[in-house]
Amino acid sequence: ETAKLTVTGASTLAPLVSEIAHRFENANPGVRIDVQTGGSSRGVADVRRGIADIGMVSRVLKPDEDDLTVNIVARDGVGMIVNTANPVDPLSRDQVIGIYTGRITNWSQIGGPDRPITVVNKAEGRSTLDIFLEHVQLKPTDVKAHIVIGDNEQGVKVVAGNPWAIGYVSIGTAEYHAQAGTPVRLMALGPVVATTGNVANGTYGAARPLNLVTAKPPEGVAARFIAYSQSPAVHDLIHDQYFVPAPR
Amino acid sequence: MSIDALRRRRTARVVDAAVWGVPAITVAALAWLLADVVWHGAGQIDLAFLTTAPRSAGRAGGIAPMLVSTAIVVAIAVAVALPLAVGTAVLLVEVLPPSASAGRWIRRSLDILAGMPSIVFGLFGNLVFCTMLGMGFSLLSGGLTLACMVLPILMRAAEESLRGVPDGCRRGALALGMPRHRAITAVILPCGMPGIIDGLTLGVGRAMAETAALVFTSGYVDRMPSALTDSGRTLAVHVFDLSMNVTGGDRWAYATALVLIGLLLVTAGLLSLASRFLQRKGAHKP
Amino acid sequence: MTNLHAVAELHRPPVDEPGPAVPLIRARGVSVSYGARRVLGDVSLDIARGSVTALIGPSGCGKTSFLGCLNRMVDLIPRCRVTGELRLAGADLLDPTLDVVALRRRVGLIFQRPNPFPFSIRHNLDLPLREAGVRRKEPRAAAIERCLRAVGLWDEVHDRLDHAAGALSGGQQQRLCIARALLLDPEVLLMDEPCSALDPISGATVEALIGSLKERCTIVIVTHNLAQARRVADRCALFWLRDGIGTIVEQGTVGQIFHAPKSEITAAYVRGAVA
Amino acid sequence: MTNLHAVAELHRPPVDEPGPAVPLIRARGVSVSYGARRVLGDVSLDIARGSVTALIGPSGCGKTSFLGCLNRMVDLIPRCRVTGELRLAGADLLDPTLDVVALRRRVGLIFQRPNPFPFSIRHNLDLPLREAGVRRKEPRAAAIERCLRAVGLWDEVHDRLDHAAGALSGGQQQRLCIARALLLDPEVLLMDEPCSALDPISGATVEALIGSLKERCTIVIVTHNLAQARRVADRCALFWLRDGIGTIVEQGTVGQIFHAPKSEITAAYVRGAVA
Amino acid sequence: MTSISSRRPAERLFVTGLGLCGAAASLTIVAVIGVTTVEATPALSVAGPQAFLTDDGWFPLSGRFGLMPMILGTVLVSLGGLALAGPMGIVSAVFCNHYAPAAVATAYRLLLKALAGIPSVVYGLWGLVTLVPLIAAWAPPGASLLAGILVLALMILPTVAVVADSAIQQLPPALHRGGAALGMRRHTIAFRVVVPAARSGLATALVLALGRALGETMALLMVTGNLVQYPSSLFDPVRTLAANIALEMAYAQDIHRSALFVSGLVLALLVAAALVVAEVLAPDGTRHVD
Ligand SMILES: Nc1ncnc2c1ncn2[C@@H]1O[C@H](COP(=O)(O)OP(=O)(O)OP(=O)(O)O)[C@@H](O)[C@H]1O
Ligand SMILES: Nc1ncnc2c1ncn2[C@@H]1O[C@H](COP(=O)(O)OP(=O)(O)OP(=O)(O)O)[C@@H](O)[C@H]1O
Ligand SMILES: [Mg+2]
Ligand SMILES: [Mg+2]
Repeated sequence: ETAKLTVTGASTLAPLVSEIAHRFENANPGVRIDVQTGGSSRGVADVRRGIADIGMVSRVLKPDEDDLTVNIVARDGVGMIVNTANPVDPLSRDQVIGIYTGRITNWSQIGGPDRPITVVNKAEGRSTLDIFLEHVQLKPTDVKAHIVIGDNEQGVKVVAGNPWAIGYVSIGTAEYHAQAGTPVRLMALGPVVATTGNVANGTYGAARPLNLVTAKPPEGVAARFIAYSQSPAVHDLIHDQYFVPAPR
Repeated sequence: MSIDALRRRRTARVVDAAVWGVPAITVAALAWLLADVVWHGAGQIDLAFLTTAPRSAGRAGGIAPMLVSTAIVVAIAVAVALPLAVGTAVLLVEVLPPSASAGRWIRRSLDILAGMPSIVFGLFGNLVFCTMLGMGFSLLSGGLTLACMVLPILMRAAEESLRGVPDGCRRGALALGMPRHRAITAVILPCGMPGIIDGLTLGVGRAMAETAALVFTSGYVDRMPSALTDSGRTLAVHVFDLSMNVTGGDRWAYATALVLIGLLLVTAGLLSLASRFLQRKGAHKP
Repeated sequence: MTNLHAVAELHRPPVDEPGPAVPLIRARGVSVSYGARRVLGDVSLDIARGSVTALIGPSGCGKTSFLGCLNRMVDLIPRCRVTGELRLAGADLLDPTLDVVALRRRVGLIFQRPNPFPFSIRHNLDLPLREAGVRRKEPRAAAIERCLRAVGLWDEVHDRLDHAAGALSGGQQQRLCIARALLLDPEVLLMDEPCSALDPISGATVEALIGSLKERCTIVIVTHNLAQARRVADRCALFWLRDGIGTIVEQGTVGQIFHAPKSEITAAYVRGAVA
Repeated sequence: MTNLHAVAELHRPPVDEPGPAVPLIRARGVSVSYGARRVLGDVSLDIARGSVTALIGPSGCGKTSFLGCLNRMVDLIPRCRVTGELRLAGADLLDPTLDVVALRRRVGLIFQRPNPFPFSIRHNLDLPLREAGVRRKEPRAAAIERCLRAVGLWDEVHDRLDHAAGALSGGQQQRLCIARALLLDPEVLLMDEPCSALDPISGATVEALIGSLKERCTIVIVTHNLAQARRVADRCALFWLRDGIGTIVEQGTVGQIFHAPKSEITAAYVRGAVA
Repeated sequence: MTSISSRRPAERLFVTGLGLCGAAASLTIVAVIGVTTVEATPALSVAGPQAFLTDDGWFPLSGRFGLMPMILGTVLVSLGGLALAGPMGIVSAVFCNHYAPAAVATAYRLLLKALAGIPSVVYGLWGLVTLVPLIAAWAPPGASLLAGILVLALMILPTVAVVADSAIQQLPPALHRGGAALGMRRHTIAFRVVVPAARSGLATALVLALGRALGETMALLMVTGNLVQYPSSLFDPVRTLAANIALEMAYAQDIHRSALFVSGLVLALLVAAALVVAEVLAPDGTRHVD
């Protein structure tokens, strides 16, 4: 059997899906899976236009996207991070709201040293931003940020380089960096401790799904590939990317 | 010694210091940047790194497919853009009269092209080459998109270089009854070759460093390409992916960047050798 | 070897083949302007086939500009405009549709400032030959040696033909450019102060060369050396600035100009200079 | 105005101030090589203060190279090596630590090929003046007019001082370069065929200029025009190629060289050329 | 005047070929702008072109499309970068040609060329990890106009230096010799003779560098802070138009996506405006006389 699948979409998902694809290709000689990136919106658009067989979408699908078939592959929690030099811990939800709306501008206002807070926010449209805003119940226009970033890695580096910055990134990424010695510390967004474990068992709410979407219910190789992606056979790959396998 | 002379001597000192200072600052900044890259990246590099395919999203294995894809994409870009650029430069300098508005418009249009962000080229290339012309995500689409991107650099460098060819050469060739095209190909272009090669070096550098334009065109697939119609990930895209999307990929990103910089140095060195060889073959200055 | 097909092309509007009485070059009321500045006005001159004509006159009076019209080098100077009537063997030289390449093969020009290409000596000479279609190496080498000998440069450079032409001395460069122009055996040779950078020995070589070329080549030479003009030329034309515009004040045989000048200016010029 | 501080700097290793009997320039066994090629060998020559010395000789025998040693222009040619002893007013001209800028202000050079800067005529002349520290505008304008008049160019260009120097005719460019070299009032002026692109009238102007400069300036002139050498020079040196290497075969007063040459080469050269 | 057409077939073919090259080259921009315009049309027609200039704030999902702060940010970062890199690049070129010993010049040239080909993400990482914290320690948040200018200057310096260097190398040596023979000091020759004589080449270098600066994306995205606001000091974050596109394109849909293409279009207009200014300030240089 020879077949070629094109998968496009979110760059967050691309490394994972690419690795899954390699493994799938090895198990199914003759099948070739090309993984391309370009963003979640591209995944949606390409699947709709039939350019791609499968789209990668790293967010909840919007109401107007219910024409697509969604298959969740993994989940990615969002947690607050601060520099390890920052003694303030924990932060209440109100304090986070205060910081992000510009009510609290100095760490001394919440028991830290007298240093101005550098607020790191994500760019308009990013799904982590949506999750964060939803969690703290803010509108995008309410946020008064100092730095706007794109990817998680950028967030980690900003906070690592600025002891008085605060931001929010993927929990898996933050956990990795905390272990690897990067001076960042995870803080919960809400009452549950921010760990990948809590994301996995569903107790940590602030998480986004990482989806594979198709225009029609998948069939043939595409269906097999999606099923494979959701199977325990790829859980090690999901862990490798510091995501959490989706509960089935 | 008069006050005036003293003052003039001081000016000379200040200027000399500035002239040595600028390269010193540049070298220092680059050394700083390079040290960073070497510090983080050198440990990962060995022969296997250069000759095997990546594993674990690039955090193990090597970069062999990326090396090949980069070479192919850059080669396509140069093969397409260089003749176009030199042809256009010749048109502007040797054929169109200096006052011609066509020439001005061509130059302006390329200058604007030079200022478009690479992501726009990426989206453009994706639409035109991948979709409309049906090439899909492929090295070919990537190369063609890059060709559009480096065209302005190559053209401007070539144009400038041709303008610098002394009129004596031009007149000498024409006075010998050389038809214009022969005067251009046999005399004027060889005279302007060093500048064209400098532009080429810049263009190749720009092409090798490009990320955004290629993500949307030559793509992300990290397999060894077997045809021009295959999608392939270039080194710069790999660096970008490792540093931005792959948690824990930093060291490999730096290692890949280091290889890329090494490759650039080799390319620049080879091109300047080629330039010198051409100059020696002909050459000197009038 | 006259470049036959070039002549054929040049003759597009067929005209009566000039007999010996008809001058090869015929200028009537030629004027040259650079932009709004007119530098040459109303020049009329006849040049017979096989003759040597010397153009003399003070600096800046338009001699070089006039030569530039004869092989249309003026085309290369932006904003340069030429008016009047100028014919070569009956063909209109100012015709905008003229095949200037064919014209320039027939009418060679040696520039006032030597302008070797920034290549090796050999390549400087090889180029025009290859251009003229000499494909094989030996005839090219032979032609190169012949022309270098003709200008007295062979002995000086034969052992470094592959060195850069720009490293030659001023006079050597000048002679190299003369040799280069000779390679193509032009029908008319325009020489703009060819001996200005040359010592008397090399100068004499070039003068001898001019003498030997006379049979097959019509020569127009600009020179500031009046003695040289007397030695090599048959006819002579004196350019002079009148109200800032160059023109010919007197022309005639060398004898006339130097011994029986009609105009006072000429008399003064040749006297002052010869003395 | 002699550039006093320049002299002071040049004299770093203090030497006895040359009296009138000591030559201003003293060359002993000077040789010049370009790479492995030796082009000038064993040249010895004395040049007295206030004299005009003509260097004559065939093309390519090293005259320009010798001039290049006198103001260290040879420094700018890669792979050029000079050996021997060369002194200016006692100071060692081949000393690698010599202040060449001060030297070149004292020793001006006019090139064989006119090389105006690609700027306006005025700017060409303004630059060296400003560099020499003339800050105010009026003295600069005055100096420019004086020097342009001295080379007979003022009338031709005074109404277009702001036009490009490159658009001047060959002779005009040459005279512009002479004017430019005069601006700084050099102590020694090296002229490499200054009249080669000039018509007799302009040539005469330059010769007159040389005469008038004599009082305050020592002049070394390379010329192919032997008549000119006789007219302007006090002493004369004949360069000649021996086994491919240039050297001086004879030197002496103009009278000696032209009327009582000792060497046969000289006799032949001045005879052949004068004839 | 130069006759463009010729009667010789070979030459005519050659000129036709050149014409095709020129046409293809200028078609590229038409195509790029065309695609951008088509993609930008929905946003332009929904919001109206003036909305992009007058709206306050950039919240495309809430229908606010103000690009003005980003236009200003782009201009400030680019001009700042050019103001640093322009003179430094020209001085570098002078250094290679008139000051450095040959070996040093060769090494330095090679270095510059390598610098020109380092991916922007590497510059960005370097700026983010080393430069921004330095600035942050002094004037938080660190990611700022200043960081953008410094990183950009380093990135475009090679473009200026390499193009300027080849322009200066091409000048006839007679120029340098002429200056030297007049007893000019090295720096006078370099800066009063050589640099002015090479002005047309230097202008090209600056134009190319400006283009690179205006279009630079990834490096700036990482160091400028990307805040949509009018900066009040060098230490304030700004967002550039190019960064805006890269930052939001991945998740943008419909009008948002289309509005990002308007950013691209505005950038093209900005380049055009810069060119007009450049042409007014520095008219075309002429050919060198030899
Ligand atoms: N390209 C040009 N643009 C404007 N003016 C020019 C140009 N070339 C020459 N001229 C002017 O035209 C006049 C005639 O110049 P031309 O070179 O013909 O003189 P010439 O007789 O050859 O002088 P010379 O003996 O000094 O070479 C001069 O005044 C010169 O300044
Ligand atoms: N830069 C150089 N590199 C190598 N050889 C050179 C260089 N300059 C001059 N030469 C050679 O050195 C010799 C002497 O040259 P030079 O220019 O001194 O002669 P010259 O006496 O001035 O001749 P002319 O009267 O023709 O100007 C010539 O054979 C020339 O080819
Ligand atoms: Mg002339
Ligand atoms: Mg000489």
